[in-house]
Amino acid sequence: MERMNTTKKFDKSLFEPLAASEKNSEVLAPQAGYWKDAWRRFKANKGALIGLILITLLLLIAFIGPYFNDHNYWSQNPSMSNQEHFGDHFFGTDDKGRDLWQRVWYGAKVSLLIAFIAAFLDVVIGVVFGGISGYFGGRVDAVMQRILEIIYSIPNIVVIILLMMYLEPGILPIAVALSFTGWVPMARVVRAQILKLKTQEYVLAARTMGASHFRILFKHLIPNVMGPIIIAVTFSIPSAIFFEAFLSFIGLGLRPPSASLGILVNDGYRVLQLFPFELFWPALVLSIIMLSFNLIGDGLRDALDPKMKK
Amino acid sequence: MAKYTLKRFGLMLLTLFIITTVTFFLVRMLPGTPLANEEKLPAEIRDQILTQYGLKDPLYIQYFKFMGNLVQGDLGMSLSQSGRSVNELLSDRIGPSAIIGFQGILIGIVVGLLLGIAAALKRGTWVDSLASATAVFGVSIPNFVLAGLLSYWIGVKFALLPPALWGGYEFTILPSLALSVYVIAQVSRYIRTEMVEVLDQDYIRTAKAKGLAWRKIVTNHALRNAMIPAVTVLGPLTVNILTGSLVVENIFGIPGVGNLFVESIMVNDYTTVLGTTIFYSVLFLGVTFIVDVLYGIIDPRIRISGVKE
Amino acid sequence: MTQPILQVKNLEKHFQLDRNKVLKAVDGISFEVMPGETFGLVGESGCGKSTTGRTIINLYDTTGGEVLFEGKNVHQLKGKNQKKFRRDMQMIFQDPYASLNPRKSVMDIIAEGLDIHEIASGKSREEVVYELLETVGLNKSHAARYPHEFSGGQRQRIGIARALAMEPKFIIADEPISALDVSVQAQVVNLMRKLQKEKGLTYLFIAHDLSMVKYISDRVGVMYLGRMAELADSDELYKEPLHPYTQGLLSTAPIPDPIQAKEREKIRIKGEIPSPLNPPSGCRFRTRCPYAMEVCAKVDPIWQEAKPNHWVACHLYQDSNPQ
Amino acid sequence: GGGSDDASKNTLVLTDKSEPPNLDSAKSTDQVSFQILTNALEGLMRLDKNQKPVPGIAESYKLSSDKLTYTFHLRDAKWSDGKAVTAQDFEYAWKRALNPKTASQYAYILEPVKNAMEYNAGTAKPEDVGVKALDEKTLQVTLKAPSPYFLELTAFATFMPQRQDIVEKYGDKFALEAANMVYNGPFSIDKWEHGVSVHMVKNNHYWDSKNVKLANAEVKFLKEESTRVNLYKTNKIDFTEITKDFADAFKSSPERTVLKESSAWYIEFNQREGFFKNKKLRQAIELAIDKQTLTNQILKTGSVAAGGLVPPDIHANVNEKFRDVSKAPVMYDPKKAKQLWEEGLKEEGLTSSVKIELVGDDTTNSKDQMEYVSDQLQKNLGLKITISPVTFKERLQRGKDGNFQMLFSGWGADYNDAMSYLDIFTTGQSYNRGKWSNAEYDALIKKSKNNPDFEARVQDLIKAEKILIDDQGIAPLYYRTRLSLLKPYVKGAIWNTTWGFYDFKGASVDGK
Amino acid sequence: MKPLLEVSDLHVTFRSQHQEVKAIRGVDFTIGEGEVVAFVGESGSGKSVTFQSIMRLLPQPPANIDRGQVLYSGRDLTKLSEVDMQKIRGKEIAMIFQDPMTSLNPTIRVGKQITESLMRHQKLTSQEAKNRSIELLKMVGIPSPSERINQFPHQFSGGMRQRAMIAMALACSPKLLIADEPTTALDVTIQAQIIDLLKDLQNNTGSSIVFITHDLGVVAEIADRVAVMYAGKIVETGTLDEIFYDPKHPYTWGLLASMPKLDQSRDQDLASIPGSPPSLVNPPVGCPFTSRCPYAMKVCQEQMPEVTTSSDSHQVACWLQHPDAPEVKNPVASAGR
Ligand SMILES: Nc1ncnc2c1ncn2[C@@H]1O[C@H](COP(=O)(O)OP(=O)(O)OP(=O)(O)O)[C@@H](O)[C@H]1O
Ligand SMILES: Nc1ncnc2c1ncn2[C@@H]1O[C@H](COP(=O)(O)OP(=O)(O)OP(=O)(O)O)[C@@H](O)[C@H]1O
Ligand SMILES: [Mg+2]
Ligand SMILES: [Mg+2]
Repeated sequence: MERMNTTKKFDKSLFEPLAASEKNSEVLAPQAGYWKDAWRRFKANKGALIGLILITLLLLIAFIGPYFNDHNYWSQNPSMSNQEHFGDHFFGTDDKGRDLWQRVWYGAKVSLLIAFIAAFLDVVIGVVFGGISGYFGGRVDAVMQRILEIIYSIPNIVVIILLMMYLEPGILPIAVALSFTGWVPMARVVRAQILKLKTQEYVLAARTMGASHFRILFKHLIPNVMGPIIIAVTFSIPSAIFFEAFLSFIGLGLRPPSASLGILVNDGYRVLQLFPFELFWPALVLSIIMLSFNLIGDGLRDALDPKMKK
Repeated sequence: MAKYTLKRFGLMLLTLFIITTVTFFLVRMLPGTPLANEEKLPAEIRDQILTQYGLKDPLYIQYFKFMGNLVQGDLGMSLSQSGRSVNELLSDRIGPSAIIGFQGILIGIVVGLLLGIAAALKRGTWVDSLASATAVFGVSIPNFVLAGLLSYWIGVKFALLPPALWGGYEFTILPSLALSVYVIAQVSRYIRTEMVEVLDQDYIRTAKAKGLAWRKIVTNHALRNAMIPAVTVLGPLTVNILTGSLVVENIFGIPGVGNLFVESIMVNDYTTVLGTTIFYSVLFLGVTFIVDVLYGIIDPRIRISGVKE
Repeated sequence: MTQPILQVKNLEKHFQLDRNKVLKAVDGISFEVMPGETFGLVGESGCGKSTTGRTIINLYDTTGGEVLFEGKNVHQLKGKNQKKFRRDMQMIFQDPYASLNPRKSVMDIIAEGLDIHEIASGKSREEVVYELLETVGLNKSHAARYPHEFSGGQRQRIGIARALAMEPKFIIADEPISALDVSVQAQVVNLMRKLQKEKGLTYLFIAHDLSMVKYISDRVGVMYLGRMAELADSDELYKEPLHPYTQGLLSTAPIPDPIQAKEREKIRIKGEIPSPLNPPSGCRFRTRCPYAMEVCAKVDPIWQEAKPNHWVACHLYQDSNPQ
Repeated sequence: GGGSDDASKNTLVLTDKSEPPNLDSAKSTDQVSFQILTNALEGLMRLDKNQKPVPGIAESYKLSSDKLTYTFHLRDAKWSDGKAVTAQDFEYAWKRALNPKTASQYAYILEPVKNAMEYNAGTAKPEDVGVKALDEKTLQVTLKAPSPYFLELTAFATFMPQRQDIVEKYGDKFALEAANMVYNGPFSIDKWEHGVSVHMVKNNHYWDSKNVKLANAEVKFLKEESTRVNLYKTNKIDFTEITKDFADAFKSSPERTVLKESSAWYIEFNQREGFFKNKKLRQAIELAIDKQTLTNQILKTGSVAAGGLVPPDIHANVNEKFRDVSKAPVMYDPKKAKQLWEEGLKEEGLTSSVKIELVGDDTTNSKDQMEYVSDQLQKNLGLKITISPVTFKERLQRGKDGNFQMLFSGWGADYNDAMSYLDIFTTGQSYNRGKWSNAEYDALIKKSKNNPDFEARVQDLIKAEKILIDDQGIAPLYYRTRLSLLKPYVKGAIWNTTWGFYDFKGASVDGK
Repeated sequence: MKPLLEVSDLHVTFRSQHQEVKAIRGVDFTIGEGEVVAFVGESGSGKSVTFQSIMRLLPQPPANIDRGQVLYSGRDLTKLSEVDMQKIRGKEIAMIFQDPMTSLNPTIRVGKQITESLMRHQKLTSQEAKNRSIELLKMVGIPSPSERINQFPHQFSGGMRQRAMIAMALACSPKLLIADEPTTALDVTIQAQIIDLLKDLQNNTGSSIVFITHDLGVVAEIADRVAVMYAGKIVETGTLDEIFYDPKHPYTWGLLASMPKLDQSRDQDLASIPGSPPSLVNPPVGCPFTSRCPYAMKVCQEQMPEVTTSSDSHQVACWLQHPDAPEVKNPVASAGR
């Protein structure tokens, strides 16, 4: 056997056999679950963090901001109407001389609450409905899709008018009414994705393990549909906010003097050509909310996908 | 496929029947009558007129009468625009809605696709941020504000296009633009998120290994696999936009269906509400059918028709 | 005599491609597997091995025939029985990557069965997974990773670990080791054999590495175009293959020795591979068979026991025909 | 279009919020229809700029001494197809409106005519109705009671003539398209683009066409105020109504015009049971609302704070207005209000945390007012009320069902007479939704309905209104006016204060 | 032989938030023109990554080529622009991927996926390309190819997908074909057919082939040279005979010993290499095989072994080659048959 033609000299003792116990053992990499991992990825996403910080700040101001001046969101002072920023009216006053600062933050809280409830219901109903429909397919899908079509086709304004006749128009009933058809796009998107994914081999693999349909659907398929679900949520939030405004506009929404961002934007729009600041502030807050949700959504999407590593 | 289409068509009729029936009874629960001058009408005379309209018959008789006419394609007479048939009202209004709707969707799809693809390809760069910002803008500026701004700035301030009214082609541009923004937002967001996922797949690597240029890879390999969610939301979106957006129609003074619909609900014009609902449903059912068929074309693994393997 | 653990009777599985095109992936095959036995299944690619396996484990409905596991028809199981069946029979998938959920960590993938059947949880769940990872030649640090971070062979091992986690009675191994390097192949095969000895496991081993199949299987079935061509004890089959297809197969098997490889005379199976969409009449192998006779084109050869425990479907061995 | 060719230069472009359902004068109920019909058709009379009736198709008329029979002599007028306008055309039109089969929703405006309502309700025959063409040029009308305002009514759409041959020729499609009708007014419609506009041209067959200066007139249908303002600014339209949103923008513009109308707005109290049966509480509410601020700062459209029910434009007699004869001071006294409120509560054994709901329309305008009222009550009485803006139809329903505590209501007259307002608060009237009831008031109204002595009648009505206000049957808020922008070159258009539209027979757009 | 591909000192790392996988840790080799080189080795040792990084197909991030030079016909591939690279991929260098299911686009018909590169690189018309793709499918042994081109990948069996992949790679008769376990999913008859096909290709066009496989039988049939990889490094290279009959690295020994023979007794366990390869997150400083090597010495743990050249073509990286090391014989030398 030829030998190494090396010139390097080593200590002879180095060439003694190694005992089994001396052999290197493994160093463990940090152990984490899917969600922990996701959280780690989320934290590392700059956009998502900015979004999270923005929305936290916004919520903070929405809650403590009202203590910064001595006004409230309902009290009118017609002689001081449509004034741009002065004194402690940080955002100025509206056409009835109400403090916009107070109204904007009050409206932000209301809108967020409505949007959250509506988005939550959209997700729950939409994902479950769409998931089941797509997963079971065939006859189940046919029936469920027809139900969906019926619900979506019945004019929801009529339904909402009727609902509002019997319910006190508060935040919860409005959110519920919004969800009456709000979940439909979500359900359609989820169904389509599930239809696409359900033939994947890993689904078959799960089936051979005896995974229940429920498990396959919610533990295997839905996590793989997270991207579109998140996008759908980021759309259902603004659409809830504006639909609420539309309802208020046709008299079915919140009762005055209550405010929501949608209502404020509506009001601001009416005097846009004259007092643009009245549209600007609520629109700004709304845009920040949307921006942060989108940033968070993008971050979440990436975080939930283990392949995404920056 | 033919069998599936036929079956689906049958189901569509059934669905339509249920929608119509439910809506029929729901609108009857709305407060008040369809009479415009109801407040001032002496009670006896009001009843007299309602009898004349056939609204004093027992509800089930009215229902059967309505359904009978419907089967013959007759949606009945409008209750608020006396003398005008709902068919006539609808056919007057569909054209304008359809024109700006189609245009809006077209712009929306094209721009949305480009934005979405660009954002996915340049993930994490300024292009991505710009596309996100556009989408965020598209959803956080309600379309009445946008329409108002367009009308004011482009129509009045710069006088480039008519600020409103309905006439030649130039009148359709601003409303279509206003409608397209939401479509852009939706399409670009869904395309981006799916595209990001698809671009990571092994078969994209294969395509790359074949030496295909990026453009080809995107259009031939990635886009198709990333299209499902966008196509899905385009379904309801198309219907919403084709049937008109109340706000955009109002702001640009366009005689569209959206206005007719909301207005007829507000004045209890039952037949018009029903007619519009039916029109809307047919459109929606048709579009969902097309979307469902598209799934199978886009991704052959999807079998909606439920053909057993 | 002990009862067979698995009986496949006249199994058929057809795919409807479109309205008037049917692909008969599996077209009437029968065999039995005894408890504690390894049954090897070899055959040309596309001949329906995976489909057979998948139909047995009830991923596909049958088009005809039936599959009995421990005497019960697997396609009609309900409730408890179904659950038990899902534990008792496991499958290792041919395509390692596609069968792993990209959003799950290896830990969760392997522990899936444990979670479903509530076999272990918490610390012990972790322990079980670590142990399995080592068993299949991976290490603990891999548990936190995701499928896309692994090489092909590593993915396959994850699939194996997942199947083993359930401590099943019966494993359908669809080309479980083809993506592994030989040393790991040896590890895995040794492991499978060890488990078999210790726990009385039964395997349906689908592969095309003939030497490995021979080594691991007690009996081997040879499939051709959706049908069973030959079935015998593995030693018998390798020593004295009856069906011309088997003969060709064996002589083509590559030998890991450069000199022998060059010297050896191979009987190449010539001719076009017929399409399962449109299989030849009579004996399906006749289009490529060096001994094809007139009768082969007309009559389907009968599946019969040519010698004790040696079944074959070939006119050469049909009683009425001369050898 | 505002092109620069001569034809379009001599065009007046008005706007309205929605298009008329049809232009059948017997059936029309909306202002847009009235706007168009007034200019495309002509009745027996026409209103001049002081809202006084002047001869239209009728050259002259005679009133019998019992004030019950009018005899109209028609002039030589022609329809747009060249045929003569006859007395039969009037008889036919009126009876057609009254015919139950026509299902006209405005037939009740013919109420002063003898047996009109009876025929409409199906209890009298058409021959019994008090309208009769004595010959081609003479129309005799018999009233059921003396009416100071009947003559004025004959200028109104429902009283306009219709051609039997045309109506029958087009049947269901009559007046649904520009070509499906004939015109006897200053203009005829040449194009009706549904949902977009109605375009009119000068009618050369009109008897007084020499005094018609405009070549064309157009009414465009535009719902959105900002749109109309944009078009106004770009000279695409000559007129638009505006609301308070743009009131400030045009504060000092000479183009800003106040449009008077006959319309009163007030709060009704539900007096069926409990709470608002107490007069002190009702009074407290009225006194707690600063109506001047409401009109000046909230409404901003020229509306006038109200102390009574009858609006300022309603006539008392030929020369005087009702409001001039009977002044009704605007009340606002928060101190007294608070005091009354507390007394009232004590009397009723209630605390101030009572639950009160104010129901009103869901329009922005109405919501603004309700919010203001709510704010005032909170500030001045410490009363927190719930505001319920509801759809128009639902408001009617809740009013009818008494499903409210306070109802935000308004009333627009159908004719220029105080009776049109005061009649609604008699016991049992359906628009009297609060169910306020006062025997003396009822008696006065009843008497006035049949009183040929118009002077005495006015005094009775004044007395009645005083009773209504003093007893706080309602809390009056304001008399509404509207605001518009009208290009300065538009001259001679007459605003009809009762119905709220322009008569542009004599209008011109010199220098457009 | 003229070198076609020269790779030197290639380092590839996968970086993620919390760890770095050092997948390739200094790989050098040369592929001559018309040469068939087999790459064997532990699964996970970096065979696929090596060649994907050469073709610049790894997504970056997470992958990163830290160091190294890849000369293809004298051009450094790591420095080419993306557009130039596109001209090389598929035409000059083609690759058959390991996982045929996921490597085929599920939504595009198999035929189209093959014609694509024909149309791009050879500028064929779509009809020509179609005919050619039918031919190719036939060549790789897919029955009724003219019908199969209209099917989708999920309608193919595993082996058929693999063959479709092969057809795709062969489409433009590349100068260098990288075949990543091309026959793994194939039965022996088709395997033999494919091997013949590749040999023909090589004979006719003088292409070079890199053959990544686990099947030493296949290696024996086709390869001129063999490279053995372990934990991101090439531990031994040599001609076919050198590796089979005179292997020098304990890992190669183990590998050869693990093969079952057709006459393998079933009473014995297969020989295998105990233990598992080191984690590449924290690769050992010394020889990565140390922990599984029966001959491990202290030096193995502390120092990376140097590469020893025993013949022009035979190189090995093992401390046993050091003059100071004890002499160890290939325990299965006799098994060289
Ligand atoms: N995206 C990734 N992220 C992290 N590690 C990766 C990634 N891709 C591959 N690896 C690691 O790189 C190493 C080399 O992988 P490679 O695919 O080259 O192995 P291989 O030699 O081809 O194995 P096999 O024969 O099993 O296919 C493996 O340890 C694998 O875990
Ligand atoms: N879902 C399917 N739809 C249509 N045809 C299918 C489907 N799955 C498999 N086939 C067809 O069935 C036949 C048998 O496929 P199968 O996967 O069982 O082959 P196999 O014996 O496992 O081959 P390999 O060794 O290549 O994996 C093939 O012709 C294949 O094209
Ligand atoms: Mg298979
Ligand atoms: Mg590999």
